[in-house]
Amino acid sequence: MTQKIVNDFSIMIGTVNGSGSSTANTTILRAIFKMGIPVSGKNLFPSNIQGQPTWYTVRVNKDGFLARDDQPHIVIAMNPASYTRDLADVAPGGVFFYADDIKLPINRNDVTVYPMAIKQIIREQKDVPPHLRDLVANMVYVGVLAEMIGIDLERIYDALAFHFKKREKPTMMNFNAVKAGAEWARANLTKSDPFVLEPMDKTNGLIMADGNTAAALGAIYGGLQFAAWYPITPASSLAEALNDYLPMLRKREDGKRTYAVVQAEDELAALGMAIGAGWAGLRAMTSTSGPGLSLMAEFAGLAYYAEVPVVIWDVQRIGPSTGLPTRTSQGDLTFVAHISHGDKQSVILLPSSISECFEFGWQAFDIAERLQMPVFVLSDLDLGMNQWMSKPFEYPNRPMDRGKILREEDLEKLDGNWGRYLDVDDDGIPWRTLPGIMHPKAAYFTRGTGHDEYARYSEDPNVYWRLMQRLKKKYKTVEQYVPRPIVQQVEGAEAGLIFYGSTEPAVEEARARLAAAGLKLSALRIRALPFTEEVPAFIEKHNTVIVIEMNRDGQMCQLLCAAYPALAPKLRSVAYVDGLPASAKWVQEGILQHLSQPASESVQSL
Amino acid sequence: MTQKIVNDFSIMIGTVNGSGSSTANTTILRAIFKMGIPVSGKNLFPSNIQGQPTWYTVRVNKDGFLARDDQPHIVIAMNPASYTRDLADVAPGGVFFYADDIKLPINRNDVTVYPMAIKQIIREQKDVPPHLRDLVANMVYVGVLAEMIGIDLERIYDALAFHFKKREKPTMMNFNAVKAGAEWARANLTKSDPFVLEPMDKTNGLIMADGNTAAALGAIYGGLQFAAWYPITPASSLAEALNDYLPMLRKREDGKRTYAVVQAEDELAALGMAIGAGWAGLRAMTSTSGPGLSLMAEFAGLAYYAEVPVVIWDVQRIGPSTGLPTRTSQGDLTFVAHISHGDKQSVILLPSSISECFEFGWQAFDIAERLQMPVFVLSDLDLGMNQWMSKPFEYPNRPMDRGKILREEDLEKLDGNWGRYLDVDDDGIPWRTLPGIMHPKAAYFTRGTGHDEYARYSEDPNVYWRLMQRLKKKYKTVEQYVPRPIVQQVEGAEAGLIFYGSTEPAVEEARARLAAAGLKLSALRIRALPFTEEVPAFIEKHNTVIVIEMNRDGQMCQLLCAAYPALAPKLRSVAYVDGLPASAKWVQEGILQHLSQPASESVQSL
Amino acid sequence: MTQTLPLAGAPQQVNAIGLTRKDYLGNPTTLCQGCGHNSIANQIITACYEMSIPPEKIVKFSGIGCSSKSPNYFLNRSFGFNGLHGRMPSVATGALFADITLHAIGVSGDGDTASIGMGQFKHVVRRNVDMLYIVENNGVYGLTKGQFSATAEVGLELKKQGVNQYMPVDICMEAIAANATFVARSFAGDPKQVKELLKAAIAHRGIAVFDIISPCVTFNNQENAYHSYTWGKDHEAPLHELLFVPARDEIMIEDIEPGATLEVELHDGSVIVLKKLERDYNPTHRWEALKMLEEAQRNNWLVTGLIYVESNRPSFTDTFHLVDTPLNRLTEKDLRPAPETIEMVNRMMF
Amino acid sequence: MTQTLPLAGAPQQVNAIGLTRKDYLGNPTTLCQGCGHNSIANQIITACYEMSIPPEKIVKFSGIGCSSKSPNYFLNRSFGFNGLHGRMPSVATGALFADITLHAIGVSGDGDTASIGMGQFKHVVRRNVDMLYIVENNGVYGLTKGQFSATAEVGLELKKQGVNQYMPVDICMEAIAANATFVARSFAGDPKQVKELLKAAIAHRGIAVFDIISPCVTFNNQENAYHSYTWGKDHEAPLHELLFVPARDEIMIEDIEPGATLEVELHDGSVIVLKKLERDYNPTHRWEALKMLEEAQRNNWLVTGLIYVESNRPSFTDTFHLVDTPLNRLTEKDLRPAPETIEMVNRMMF
Ligand SMILES: Cc1ncc(C[n+]2csc(CCOP(=O)(O)OP(=O)(O)O)c2C)c(N)n1
Ligand SMILES: Cc1ncc(C[n+]2csc(CCOP(=O)(O)OP(=O)(O)O)c2C)c(N)n1
Ligand code: SF4
Ligand code: SF4
Ligand SMILES: [Mg+2]
Ligand SMILES: [Mg+2]
Repeated sequence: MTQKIVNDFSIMIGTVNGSGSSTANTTILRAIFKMGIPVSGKNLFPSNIQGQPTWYTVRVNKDGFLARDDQPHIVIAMNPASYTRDLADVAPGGVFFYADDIKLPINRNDVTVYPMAIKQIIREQKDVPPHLRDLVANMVYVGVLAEMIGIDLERIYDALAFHFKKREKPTMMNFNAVKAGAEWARANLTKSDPFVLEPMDKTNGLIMADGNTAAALGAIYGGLQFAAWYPITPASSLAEALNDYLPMLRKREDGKRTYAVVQAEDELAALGMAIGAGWAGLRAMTSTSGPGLSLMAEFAGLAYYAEVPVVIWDVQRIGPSTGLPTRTSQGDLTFVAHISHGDKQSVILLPSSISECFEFGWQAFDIAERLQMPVFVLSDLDLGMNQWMSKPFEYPNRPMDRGKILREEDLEKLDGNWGRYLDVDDDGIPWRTLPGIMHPKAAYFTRGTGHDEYARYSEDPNVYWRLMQRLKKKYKTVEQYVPRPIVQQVEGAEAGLIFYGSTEPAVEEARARLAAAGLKLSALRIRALPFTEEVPAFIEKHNTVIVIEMNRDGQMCQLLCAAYPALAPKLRSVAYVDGLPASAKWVQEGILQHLSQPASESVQSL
Repeated sequence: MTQKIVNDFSIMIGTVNGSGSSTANTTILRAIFKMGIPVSGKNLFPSNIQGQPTWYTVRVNKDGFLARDDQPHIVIAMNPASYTRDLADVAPGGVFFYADDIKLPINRNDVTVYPMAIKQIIREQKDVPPHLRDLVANMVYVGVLAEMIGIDLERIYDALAFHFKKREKPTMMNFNAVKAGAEWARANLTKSDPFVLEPMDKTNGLIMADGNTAAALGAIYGGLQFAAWYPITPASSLAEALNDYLPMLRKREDGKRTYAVVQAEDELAALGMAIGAGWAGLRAMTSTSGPGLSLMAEFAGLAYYAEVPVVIWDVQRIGPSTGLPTRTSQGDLTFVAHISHGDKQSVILLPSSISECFEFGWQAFDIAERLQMPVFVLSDLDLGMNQWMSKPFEYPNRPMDRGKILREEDLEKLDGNWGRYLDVDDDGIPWRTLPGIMHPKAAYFTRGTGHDEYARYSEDPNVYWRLMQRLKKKYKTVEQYVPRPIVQQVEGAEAGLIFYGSTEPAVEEARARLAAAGLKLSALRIRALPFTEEVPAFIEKHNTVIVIEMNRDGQMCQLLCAAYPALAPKLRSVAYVDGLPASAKWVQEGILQHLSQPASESVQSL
Repeated sequence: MTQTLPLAGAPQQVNAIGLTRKDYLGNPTTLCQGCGHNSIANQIITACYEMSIPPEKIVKFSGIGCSSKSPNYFLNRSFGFNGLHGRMPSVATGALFADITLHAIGVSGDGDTASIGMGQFKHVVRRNVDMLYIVENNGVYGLTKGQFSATAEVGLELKKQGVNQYMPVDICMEAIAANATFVARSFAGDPKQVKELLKAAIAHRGIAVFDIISPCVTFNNQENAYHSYTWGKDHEAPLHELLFVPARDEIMIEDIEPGATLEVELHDGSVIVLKKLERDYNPTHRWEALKMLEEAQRNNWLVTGLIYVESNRPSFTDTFHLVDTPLNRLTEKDLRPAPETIEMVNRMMF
Repeated sequence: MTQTLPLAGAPQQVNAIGLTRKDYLGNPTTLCQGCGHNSIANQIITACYEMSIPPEKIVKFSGIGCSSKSPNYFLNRSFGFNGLHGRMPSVATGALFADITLHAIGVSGDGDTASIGMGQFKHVVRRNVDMLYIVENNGVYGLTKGQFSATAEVGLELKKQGVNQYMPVDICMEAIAANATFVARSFAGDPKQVKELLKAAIAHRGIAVFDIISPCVTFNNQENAYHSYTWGKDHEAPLHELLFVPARDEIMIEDIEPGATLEVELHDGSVIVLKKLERDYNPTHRWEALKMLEEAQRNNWLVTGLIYVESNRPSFTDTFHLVDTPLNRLTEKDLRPAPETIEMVNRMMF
């Protein structure tokens, strides 16, 4: 046995989907988290309900690098259908656990192999009724693993109690299976691999959550009043989380509701409803993924042109078309930037962490209402559906910004003299009124056709151009309201990196690795479109700027080139996507490829 | 009276829409055309059926510069509602005709004024029944104008006979009204303005047509088999022209049809049907405008990913949203380039003339079937709905390219060994089979979800990346098939111009004017995306390249910056749009602005 | 509040809330002279005026088309949202959550509803959204110059379009199949009936689908066309004579001569009085309605009147149990959970 | 041509065109064990095998959902197009022009058809496109994990979703309202009836809407749920016993015991024999069908069988009078007008 490897390895568990393994896997994740060790978990599941291979990867890293690892050190094979692949996947020197009822060959001798008597153990569990055996069987591998690498059983209990909402019976039934697995392992297996966990204190004060829940909570703290949605993976759990948390967080004594969540008949209707609500003065949103977003194009254009505040969450999966519905990407960026026919410019927020999902959840409403525009928030499946460590959610640090609204008393003061699309404040943002305001001059007529400053129909060429120029000016004003990029300027950096969203852990890990190897790199994480002044300033400061993203076409790089033509020659694209969350390896390789290659050839993606 | 101005002026006619003036206006246009004088006509009509102001502008120019003129020299005012504006619009030194029943003041003394006794003259026309009087009244101003500027009455007769399909009665009734107008003018008005027409021979061998008809004819000569559409201005007349010409051009002895044109229930269905037909082996298309295009996003992504040939005509109107449905623009470019979520690349053809509408009409099918991709053709309202002089349509100069199809005998030879998405020819284009092919191995399963080379469902990361890379390779292959840009390289040019589509006359006129003033400019007209090698070569050859387009956001300029980051600093954007067809004036001003201004500030649009 | 209270002995030209008919006007129409849609706009003005609804309490929705333009031409003091082609229902559905005290009037066309808008139409009906949904039905696309819509009758011939071959969509049958709670049909050439039905439909709580045959004089007004004035005038077959009696006018009902009348009480206490004509027809029986419509279809009858009504099903917003204050008047205090809660939420996250 | 001719005295395992049932199989299913959709796939296999249709003569269409995946699991030798959510009808409509000798089988779900797909569904029906349109109806969205679909019954309670409040869409009534020419309903738990109706529907020329209650065992199989196995088994009320007799099997009809049967002849000479059960039901009367469905809705009856059929309306492609050669086999000569014509065209341009 080689030297111990402590708190720095990754685990992959191969099971059958619909078999209940996800409870087991998140239990492992949570228990490790509660041991104070930085950990991440990624669910790689098929677009199907039951019976297909599914994998879960767990990475523990004492230094907090938690991107997906390319190769697992420990593999647990529970599924005969993926057993052979799973075995092949183990990193040399790694560990292979397998359910011993799978009678398939072990054709590697560079890994440690542990059979697990899953079936036998579960059969011996008296408190598990036969119809639940297959489900609870997953807990047995949790127990075996726990014993072999040192997961604290008490922390497993905590995780189970949490999962089963403190209900004693299921908690104990599952915990007993874990214990049985652990006991069996203690009695039957001999540790001969180097991988061990040791408690730390690096997760103190942190929480563990998924981005969709965080987004929903953020929206609730943003005062969400109306949401319309249509089911689609990986966005559904965002709307479902609204249904979960709203009744609790917005409970009133009279039992009445201050919000509505509507499952629409499709995505066109979902955005249409949200626009109706936003127009009428509600904090309104919808959440969807690629195919739904494509269906929203026409309405998105209307919201832009008629200046209706609305928030659109796009939890990206991998396209084009239906694509891989259960895999992640950052592939919708250029589409959203140019969504709908005609000239238009999009406000896009790009969260890269659970806490940003929460923050942007409430900020998006402030921005949408302040600017009277649709605000797109681009999350992705990895961020949205996987559990991530996070700092706790922070209560909004400023009051809600409801934007420019004229009510009865304002109209009274103005003697009814106002124009819906008048740029009175010279910031491109006009004032609006809301249906239900009882003043004879409150009403105006909203339309997607040409209109003048008083919302009157117009085909006048000058009126058209004037309005479009004001919208452009308004987009300039947006810059004051969107989250600024996070810049890490490194003295004497060889190049700068630009990235965004869920690739952050992979990029930061790659950057750290390269720094360790002597390659200094600055970094700028974009958090919104329109770009703000920090972005060109950053590009100017470096000779080469590498834009890293999880798509094929280098979409952010394209947008940057178009926004800053004079700086475009400095930009290089590292773009790769295959449905799996980004790993430090491809980021690192992509960076190196550009730094060892003449500029002119490097405009291509990886 | 100043010196005669011969064959170089423009006319604007203000009428009420739905009043039948369009027959009168095209009659003027056609008659001038038949006099051998280069002429263009632009209809500026409201989005409404009856009763609103509408204008028609005619430009005659002996040198063949036929872009819209910014200010009319001759105005004919038939509409009391626009009379005042119309009078104000006359260029100084110009001419103002008005129907004398409009009792409104003439507040200018720098124009020649001619009243026209329209009502009186038409009442005296015995062959015009009372219910047709308002309609035929328009012919009276044709006659007055003809008399005053010298339009040949015989040519007017020709135009009317053509319009009324040689039917004697309506032709004569209208012609008599023209004659009456002319006679009245001869008797009552004294010419005191300089504008006259004199016959030339500059239109010999040319035809006069609109782009939508040309596109429909092109599609028919391209062997169109299936079209589905949904009514929308300004695209409807394209599909309606299919219905007009197909029965004649594809007549068969058995009276049966080799094509189908379907009015769908909406644009989603229209593209869906066309995709179904394209998939099953038909030359299939749809035609629409902005809002319809927005609705097609999801299906466009499917066609890209599942590799279905289909042609999509977008006759652009001005957005965003419903916008100005009867006004022109080039505003859909970036949207089409990035249409639908996920990574994808679009094939876009950009006709700039009537003959290119015809040519691209048939070529689009060859490209779509060869590449197995959706092909977008971006026309616009000006090109699509206005009558333009054009060289005659040319019969396709090469046989139809039906692309890579395996039929029974091929499959027999291959012993059924083939894969729908296999790149056997190393050009990124796979082979396909068609429903109805009677071979047990012919069938495959088409889907918008992830699939491998044999069209089997796959979520495998490598399979996904491989397919997406092949699609990228295929897009590279597209370059061999699309129309190349038209380059006019000028020795010692100060700068290069890049433009596309219907702005050509305006750009060429501006270029000629500037050349006359000593400013040499090269020009490159883009005819397709993907860009081909001529484009970067052209940019490289010039220090400054000005991209001229009819939208707000400089959309082509954005795409060029993204495609050629290293060349981006040379690019300047001249982008303007207000719904009217481009005029040489704004092009010229836009160019000058960039050439007299430091580069860094000029990335903004005009 | 700018509404004046009803004045005792107000002069005839004002309604119960002291407004004149002028207060209910819209912009001058830009539709064709004689277009059915104009006549409907006029009846909307009169109905709202006579019902004394403050115009600020009404909100207008429409899609795209000549018909959908018409909200411009009535009720200038009411908010309006002229949205996208076929998507009026979704915009209205969302907007109506903002203030459930508002009355919603939606105007759509047959193309807007039965072609591109079929899906949203069926779903807004199914949800029983509290709005008046008018289909100004002319069998063609007016605004795009006369193509067939999905309600065009089989055999209709139109210039440039040929002969229609496909079965027409019957708006009323579709509404009933989708479980509408109020379904009526009328004819723009019968303004009195249009007005009474408008009042009843506005008073109804829940979806009120009102299919009004509204001739397009420019593109589909041939004598023998189902949607023409001539054909309508000659063939309209009213199911009953109809009178809307507002809740507070109990007395009026007594004024009505007794005998062959049927009274349907709406949710707010107002009553629709139906006076029997030729046939016995009870608009509260769903399958009788289906049968009548099926028969009318087969025989090409233009049957008008109140086809179906059911006044006790909760409306869409009812099912949400919203607070009494209009949602769009709630403030941060009502909407943002208290600072203390964030701790609890974090604890819930594990 | 790869089809072998029918062999005289062929062994039992082959059908009239010499193919075995295996030739009609698809890939192994990836749906949940026990899913109703699997049982329907099996019946499609058997029906096509028994009808001796060459699999190459069938083309499969679907939208998105568990149901829409199922064309993967039958007829591997047939082309398939698994398109977009709710948009199967348009793709099928276009594709069917390519070769009108093909039989089209479309498979959709209740979400795919009645929610997002409502518009295309209504229009494909209205056009009478010649295809079998199966709705595998389970009242939920299976593939996205159990949200309500538009066919969920009022009061249905689902995990995480609460209680459904909105009126369910009745696929069969919608089909009839839209003038479908063939409408049937069955239950995946009644494979024999499913199979006979599949055959009749495939033989029917024009749209055949087939609503099959197909339980989602994972998300909506509670005992008292309308779309569950248990409820279906307990409550299925067949309208009649049903036998499909292909055109060439005239004799078979005579074999059927006379008496209470009704025979409906289809366009191709095949016959559906309906044996009366409790009630008299004639599926050729449109409003009887409406009435029956309305009654069934009100009483929550799962009535199965052939609900409506009309066999002489031209199908969509019929109305286009296409040439006999499949369009996708035409060549340049058929498609590109002759060179001489271009002159004429140019002359026509003025
Ligand atoms: C997405 C989209 N497609 C097409 C159009 C073009 N369009 C405008 S109005 C209209 C039809 C309107 O018909 P209908 O609803 O019957 O109204 P009408 O004009 O007859 O009153 C169409 C197709 C559009 N505006 N948007
Ligand atoms: C445009 C779009 N929206 C949403 C989805 C996500 N989605 C996939 S299947 C499905 C519902 C399927 O329900 P149903 O048609 O009833 O089929 P079932 O799975 O129940 O058989 C949804 C909403 C999608 N693929 N595309
Ligand atoms: S075109 Fe027809 S529908 Fe439109 S305004 Fe004119 S008459 Fe009315
Ligand atoms: S989730 Fe439901 S519908 Fe989907 S395969 Fe499983 S049982 Fe069938
Ligand atoms: Mg209409
Ligand atoms: Mg379902």
